[in-house]
Amino acid sequence: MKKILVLLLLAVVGFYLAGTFFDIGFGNSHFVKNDAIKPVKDIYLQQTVQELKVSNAVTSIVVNFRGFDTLGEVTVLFLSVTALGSILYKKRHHVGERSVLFSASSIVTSGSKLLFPAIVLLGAYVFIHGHLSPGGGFQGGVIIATGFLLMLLAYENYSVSHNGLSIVESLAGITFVGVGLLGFMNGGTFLQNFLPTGELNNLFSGGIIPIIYIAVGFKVAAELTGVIYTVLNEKGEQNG
Amino acid sequence: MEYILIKVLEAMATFVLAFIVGMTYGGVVRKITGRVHNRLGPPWYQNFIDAFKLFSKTRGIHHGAMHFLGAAFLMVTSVVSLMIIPILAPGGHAWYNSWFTNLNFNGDLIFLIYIMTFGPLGMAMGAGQTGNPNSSIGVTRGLSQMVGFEIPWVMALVALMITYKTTSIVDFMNIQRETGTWLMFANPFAFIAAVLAMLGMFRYSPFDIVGAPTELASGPVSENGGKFLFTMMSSGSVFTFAKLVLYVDLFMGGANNLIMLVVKTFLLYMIPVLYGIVSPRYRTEQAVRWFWGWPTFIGLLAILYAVMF
Amino acid sequence: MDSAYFQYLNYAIYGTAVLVMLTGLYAALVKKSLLKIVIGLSIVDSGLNLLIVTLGYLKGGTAPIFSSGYNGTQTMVDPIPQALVLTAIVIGFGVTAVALSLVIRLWRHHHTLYIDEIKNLKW
Amino acid sequence: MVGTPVLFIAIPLLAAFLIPLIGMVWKESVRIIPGLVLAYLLVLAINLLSYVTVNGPIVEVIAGWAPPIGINLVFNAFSGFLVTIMVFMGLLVWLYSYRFKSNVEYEAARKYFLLLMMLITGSVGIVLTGDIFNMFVFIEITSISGYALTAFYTGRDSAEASFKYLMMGSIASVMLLLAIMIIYSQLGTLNMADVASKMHLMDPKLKAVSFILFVIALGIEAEVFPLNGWAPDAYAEAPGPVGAAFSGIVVKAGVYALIRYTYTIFDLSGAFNLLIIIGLITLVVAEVAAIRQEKLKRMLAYSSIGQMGLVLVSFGIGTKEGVFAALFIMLNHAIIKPLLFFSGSYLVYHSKKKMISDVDGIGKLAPLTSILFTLGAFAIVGLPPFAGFWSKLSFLMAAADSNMLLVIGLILSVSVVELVYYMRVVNRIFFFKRTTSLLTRRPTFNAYVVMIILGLMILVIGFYPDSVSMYLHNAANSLFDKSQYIHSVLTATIQ
Amino acid sequence: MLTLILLLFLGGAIVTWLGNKLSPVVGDLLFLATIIIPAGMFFTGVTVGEVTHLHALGLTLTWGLTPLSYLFSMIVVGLGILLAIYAVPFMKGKQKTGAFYFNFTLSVMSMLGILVSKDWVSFFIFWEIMTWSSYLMVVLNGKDVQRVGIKYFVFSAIGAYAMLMAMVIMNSQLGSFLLADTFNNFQHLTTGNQILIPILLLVAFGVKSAMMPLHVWAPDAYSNAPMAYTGLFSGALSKMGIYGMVLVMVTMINQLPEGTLIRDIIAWIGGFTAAAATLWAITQDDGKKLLAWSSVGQMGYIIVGVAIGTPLAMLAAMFLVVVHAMFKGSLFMVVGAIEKQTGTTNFTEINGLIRKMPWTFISALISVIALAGIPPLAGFVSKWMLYEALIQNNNYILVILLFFASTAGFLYCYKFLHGYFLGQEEPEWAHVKEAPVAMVIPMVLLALGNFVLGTFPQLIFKPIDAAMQFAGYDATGGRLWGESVLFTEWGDVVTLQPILYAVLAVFVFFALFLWFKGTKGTRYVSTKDISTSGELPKEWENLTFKVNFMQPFERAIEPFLKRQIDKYYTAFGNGMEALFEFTRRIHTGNGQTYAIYAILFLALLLLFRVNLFG
Repeated sequence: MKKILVLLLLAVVGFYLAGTFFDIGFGNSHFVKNDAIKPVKDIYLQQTVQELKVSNAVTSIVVNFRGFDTLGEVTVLFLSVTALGSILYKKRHHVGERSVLFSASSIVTSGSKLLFPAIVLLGAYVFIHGHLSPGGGFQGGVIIATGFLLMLLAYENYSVSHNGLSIVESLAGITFVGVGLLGFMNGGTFLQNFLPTGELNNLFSGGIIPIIYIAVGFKVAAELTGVIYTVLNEKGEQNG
Repeated sequence: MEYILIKVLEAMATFVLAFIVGMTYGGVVRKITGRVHNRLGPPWYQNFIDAFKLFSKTRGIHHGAMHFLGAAFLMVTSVVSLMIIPILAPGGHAWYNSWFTNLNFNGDLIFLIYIMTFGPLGMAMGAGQTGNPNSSIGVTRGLSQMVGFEIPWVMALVALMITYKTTSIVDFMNIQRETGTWLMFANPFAFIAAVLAMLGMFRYSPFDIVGAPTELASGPVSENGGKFLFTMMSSGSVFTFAKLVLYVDLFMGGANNLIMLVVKTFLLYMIPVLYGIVSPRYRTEQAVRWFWGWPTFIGLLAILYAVMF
Repeated sequence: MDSAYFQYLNYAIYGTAVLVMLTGLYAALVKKSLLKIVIGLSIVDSGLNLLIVTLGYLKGGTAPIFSSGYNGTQTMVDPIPQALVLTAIVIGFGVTAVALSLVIRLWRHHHTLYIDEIKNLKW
Repeated sequence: MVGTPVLFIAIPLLAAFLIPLIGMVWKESVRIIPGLVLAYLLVLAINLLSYVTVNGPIVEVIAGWAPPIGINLVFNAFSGFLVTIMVFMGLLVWLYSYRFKSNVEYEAARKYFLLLMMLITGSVGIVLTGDIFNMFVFIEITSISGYALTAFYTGRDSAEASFKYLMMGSIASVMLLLAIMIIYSQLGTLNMADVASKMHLMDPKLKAVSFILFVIALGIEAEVFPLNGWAPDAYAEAPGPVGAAFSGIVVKAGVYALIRYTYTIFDLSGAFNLLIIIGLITLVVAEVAAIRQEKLKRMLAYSSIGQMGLVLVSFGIGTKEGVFAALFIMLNHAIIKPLLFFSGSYLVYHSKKKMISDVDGIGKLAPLTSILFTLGAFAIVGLPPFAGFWSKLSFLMAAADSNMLLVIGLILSVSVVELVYYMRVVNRIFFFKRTTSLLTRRPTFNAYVVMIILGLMILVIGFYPDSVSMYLHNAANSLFDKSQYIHSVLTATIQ
Repeated sequence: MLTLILLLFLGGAIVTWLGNKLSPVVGDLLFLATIIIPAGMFFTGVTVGEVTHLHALGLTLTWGLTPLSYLFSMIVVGLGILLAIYAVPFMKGKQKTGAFYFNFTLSVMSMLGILVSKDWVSFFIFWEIMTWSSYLMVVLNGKDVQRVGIKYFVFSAIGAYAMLMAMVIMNSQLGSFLLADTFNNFQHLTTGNQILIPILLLVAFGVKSAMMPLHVWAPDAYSNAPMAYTGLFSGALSKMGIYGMVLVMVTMINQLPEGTLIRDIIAWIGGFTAAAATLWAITQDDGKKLLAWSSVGQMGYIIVGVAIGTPLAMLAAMFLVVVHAMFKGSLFMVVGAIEKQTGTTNFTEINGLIRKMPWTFISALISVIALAGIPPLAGFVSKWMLYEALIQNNNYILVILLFFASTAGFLYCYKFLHGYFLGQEEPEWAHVKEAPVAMVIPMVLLALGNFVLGTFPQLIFKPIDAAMQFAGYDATGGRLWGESVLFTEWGDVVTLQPILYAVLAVFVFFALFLWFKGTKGTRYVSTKDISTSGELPKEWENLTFKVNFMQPFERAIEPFLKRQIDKYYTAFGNGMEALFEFTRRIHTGNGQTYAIYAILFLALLLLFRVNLFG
């Protein structure tokens, strides 16, 4: 009964949603044809090259044009880590005592030992080159976190310093906001670029964008690791 | 001052008249009742004898202030009603006519209805203080019954008021004299309703459960003896007379002289008396419902009649 | 690449995305296990992300990167949806993490993941 | 001007990131810093509000890109008014929860105050932002803090409540994103003012669909029936001050968003009728449910939902008077409902189940708390001479001016229901025999201070409504003047 | 000046409340000062016609006295002072004295406020303050709070909200909240509103004046409030409803073409209120309840008078308003004194207090006689005028109904006196003493007032006449009343003074006669020393007749007693609660269901998109 109802409702919703998007159309410029409308993306694409000297338009949008969103986004991540900690918080919480205990085979353990630096390096590369190539702070951070995940899976005794994570996280966050505030002091608006933008396709280009993205990378890596670690340390009552 | 003295004397004369006539009526009724019941019955002056005996008693008991006041209240009601009700028709020119005007122009029918309830209430309170449960029972019965008969009674009066656009008793009498028609013929329904109400008002059978002579020791009056009973008895007689005069005034054109007054009131008085002699007794609620039945309906007819014609 | 082809793609791609969303919603609305509900919700997110990214596509567009290989004439796909989807993904991740932690809490408290039994608060 | 609107976001974020660091050194800081931040924000808000009143709206450009390119924050009389309320309430909530029993541990306190601060920051961000996607981000910040705070007490069924909240919240975010993308796909911009100025170009069908999606998404935040199933649970299971923050701050943000879309961004005529309809349904269902509640906080929660319904109806009237009344109701609600939550949670403190019957006869043991609760109850049902009366009066006047007699009648009948359940509680507090032997807990000094401040505000507004009416009028005008909003945003430059 | 007086009351209320926390004595003194000082200022410093303006929220609040409100405010202030004096010993040693003083003062303030309000907003504000302060009094003793209190508040709220609705409609249509404007421009309203607004206002005022079928709160509320307050409650507070009703009747209804019909309907409702409430009063065994129902009944008379609205009827109603405040105030004080001295108010428990509490009895006796409407006391004057007015206005059946109610009223009058003061003097109550002087004086004063007004009604007719002239009536002095004389336009006359003298003379004569006649031989015996049916009662015999006191009459009206409006309201309330219970189960507690609701709502909106947004 409930299923049928839900299916029916979903059918209605799907019909209208799909209809809407069919109307919008795929692959064509679907913006309303009118002189008044100059899509913002054109400005973005133009300014990315001219003003910011950043080759990856997505990065310039994420970090500069819509940098404020990204700040919020980082905050969301930060919050979800905090939330995780708060939700799973117990008074007598034994830090470092893993709830899921298993032993991986030696192939895995030694393999992951080998892989771990490479993964971290790749991650670092991705977020350092965020403004030049696809990828960026988030992606790089996630890659690094997978490295930690691997280590955590491979070694049952592997532990990450909570305080260390916390410090990295905080410092990265402070960097982001601090850079924003510096921009506020120098240029008058929050997150405004106040560094020389350099040349297109150079590593040192884009003003504050790489700095922020690196901070984001650290932050994401720390936070994701923190999430994984917290969940792994969760002591559930298995036989409850 | 002289004027007030004369007024007081006149009032006293009225009172004496009412006292004598009322007492006599009481005696006569006792006699008639006896005869109808196939007994000898007391002589017609028995009431005077009783009153004299009670009045002469020098010993008695009382139960407190309200006991005194109850009797006084009753007397006040009787006397004041008597003063408000015109004893003789204003058209009659007998030399003593002016004796009986008293406070005729100071109150009207509505006033009368209310002042007439003053006494029973006072007596009820006097009876209440005696502490005799039977007194209180009688009182509640009496008051309940009063609520019963008041409705047809008031309906009859209202019917008259709306026809003649007055509430003054004197005006009613004048109207009857001028038109020459008694109101009992002008609005027969009103008269019937009023007479039916009168049955309850005089508390003869079938509406005599208030006094309930056999089961209870005379209801509200029990615990009263000597001067109290004398006061009650005399004020009751006066009150009876006053009520009869009121009926006569309203429905039978009043009386031009004392003879006519006695005749008319006596005839009227016979209605409840004779009806009562041959009737069994109603319980209180039966009595009340009876009054809210046919008499009320007739009262409604009276009002309808008054409105239509 | 003619327009009929794109018309076809239009239905296929949007249809797929919407279908993924609806599948996720179905799971979230009907499945009784809390975990499946959470999974359903993240499927909805995925479908949505798919939808957003496809919205930004332009016929023959390239990635919006002015790398050294870019000649300055090619159309680029719309970068904004990509930027937005990045944000959406991250947020989705955060929400999913919180949801899973709540599932753990619920398991601790109720010892069940059956949603119909977790009804202490009602009316 | 002592600052700019962006500080409302930047300072709390900076503080949020700093707290873990400083907390390692100085444990007490995790409690104090949020309070200092909120206090600073309050000063800032008041300063800016008085500046705005004189000089017109402030449009803050971010990252040096003027609208519609970059994101912007708008601090005008309307949003500024709401921000001031929110920050003020936030400060009071902080003060109230300072030294709250479950926060004595460092770890818990850190998380609690951090999340609380972010809850407020997110709400403030929703109100300030001039960008529809940015608003989405702030809504998510608020929501995630909300989920966590709802589930803060491990001893209760709070996880259940939080999970419901999260489910609804996820659906809301999906709908919101869909709606944003539909708009973006048509107009190529995300800036509110820009969207608003181009809205007439949009295909009406798409416009309607996106508006519907917005209504669903924001309706979940604004607790509109039938999307509010999560709300009573969350209110009841969250810690007392968080419940107060929800009703005093978060919901306001949700309603603000809904209103901003209806009034400024979309130009749909049917939207106002929709607001009235859903507002009325929300009001009726919530009040009706409230009267049958057995738990005090759930009752308060339903009452809060009902008030939001009233606010929506008032906005739906669509006249300036209606907006004025709606804002007034929001203001009063933001003052009164926290008071009720604060005092109410102490009234049932001793009890495990927090039933209404647990307050029986508590008036003797905790006279001041009880009297403050009563004051709140009287005020919220709109008894003069307390604050709630004036808002109710202005609402009714607005409705009558628009000839909505049936609406007035319905709302007044529902008010009777509202009155009944509040009076039942008041009766229990003062005139019932105490049935349980459990002792109640004396509120902390801070809590007393907070409650007394709120109580005084109720009295002040009640006796002298003009003390706030100017701000309300400005706010109403500012919301109503759509073209001015668009103009001021689109011509904004970097200061 | 008005503002100052009201502020003094308000501030005094708070100070009293706080002072009472310090020490009861301080609280008592502050309370008396709070009532008496502003009241004195009111009597000395306020003149009719003085106007004050206040501003709030863009609205102008206008305060000032009119002759009409001056009449009512005299009741409020006068009764307030007397009851305040009475209340201090009454509340001594009781719980929640502070709350009592606070609410008492606020009630007085709010009533004055209502009377000085010249615009609907302040009218409503004070109206609501009055409601909740009286509500807190009703529930003060914590007895049956949930039923009685909520019932009172719900009905009050219905009334208040009806008023609120009416006033906002008037404001939107006429652009003014001023009473005068709304009345004068009433014609400019649409036809629908012209009917709707008076009905709403009548509902509002009908609730407060306990008009059927909105009266069900009244008996419980009156009897549940502390007796020191109930006098004010019944005597002054319910008169606020009458005040409003007068305003509506003389302004709005008069301008309506259907006015006569509405008047007749209201008058009939009033008549039924009087009759039914009287019957219910008869069946009560608790003095408080009895008086409460009696109050409802008396309000019925007043409503009839106001609704009929001829000069005579209005005069009668206004006179009854004043007089009712006096005798009912006194009677409630009597019950309060009895409650204070014996601890109960139930007729079946108390007997024969007449010799223990003589002064209380005297005030009760006089007030009851006034209540019954028996000449020469004040109640009669109003009854007489009312009947005359009804008959002259061709309301024949209605007058019968009122006559019936009034006659039946004797039953409860007697029951009241008998219940407390008469009957057997049981040893159980031998210890009872007369109430403290501060309690006796106010009630005796009020009772004597009835006596005076019964013969010299012109004392009150003068202000009433001024009030009525303000309300648009011609001067009635000399036409309908003179020095101790009542007239009607038919020429019917009652001259009160000679009658009073006659009554007094006869009364004194016979009282003395009974006293002196055989004084030596007459001795006092206790009530145990009686003979029933000629036998001396045994020691164990129960001589107390209290239970089922009015049984014969109750049997007679049994079919009526079966139909209680209260029952229908209760059934309605239960039905509503069941519906509410059903509705709240929409929130099933299952998060998934809520999500389905969301999708359902989405689907619905999408389906009806075209209807909603075109």
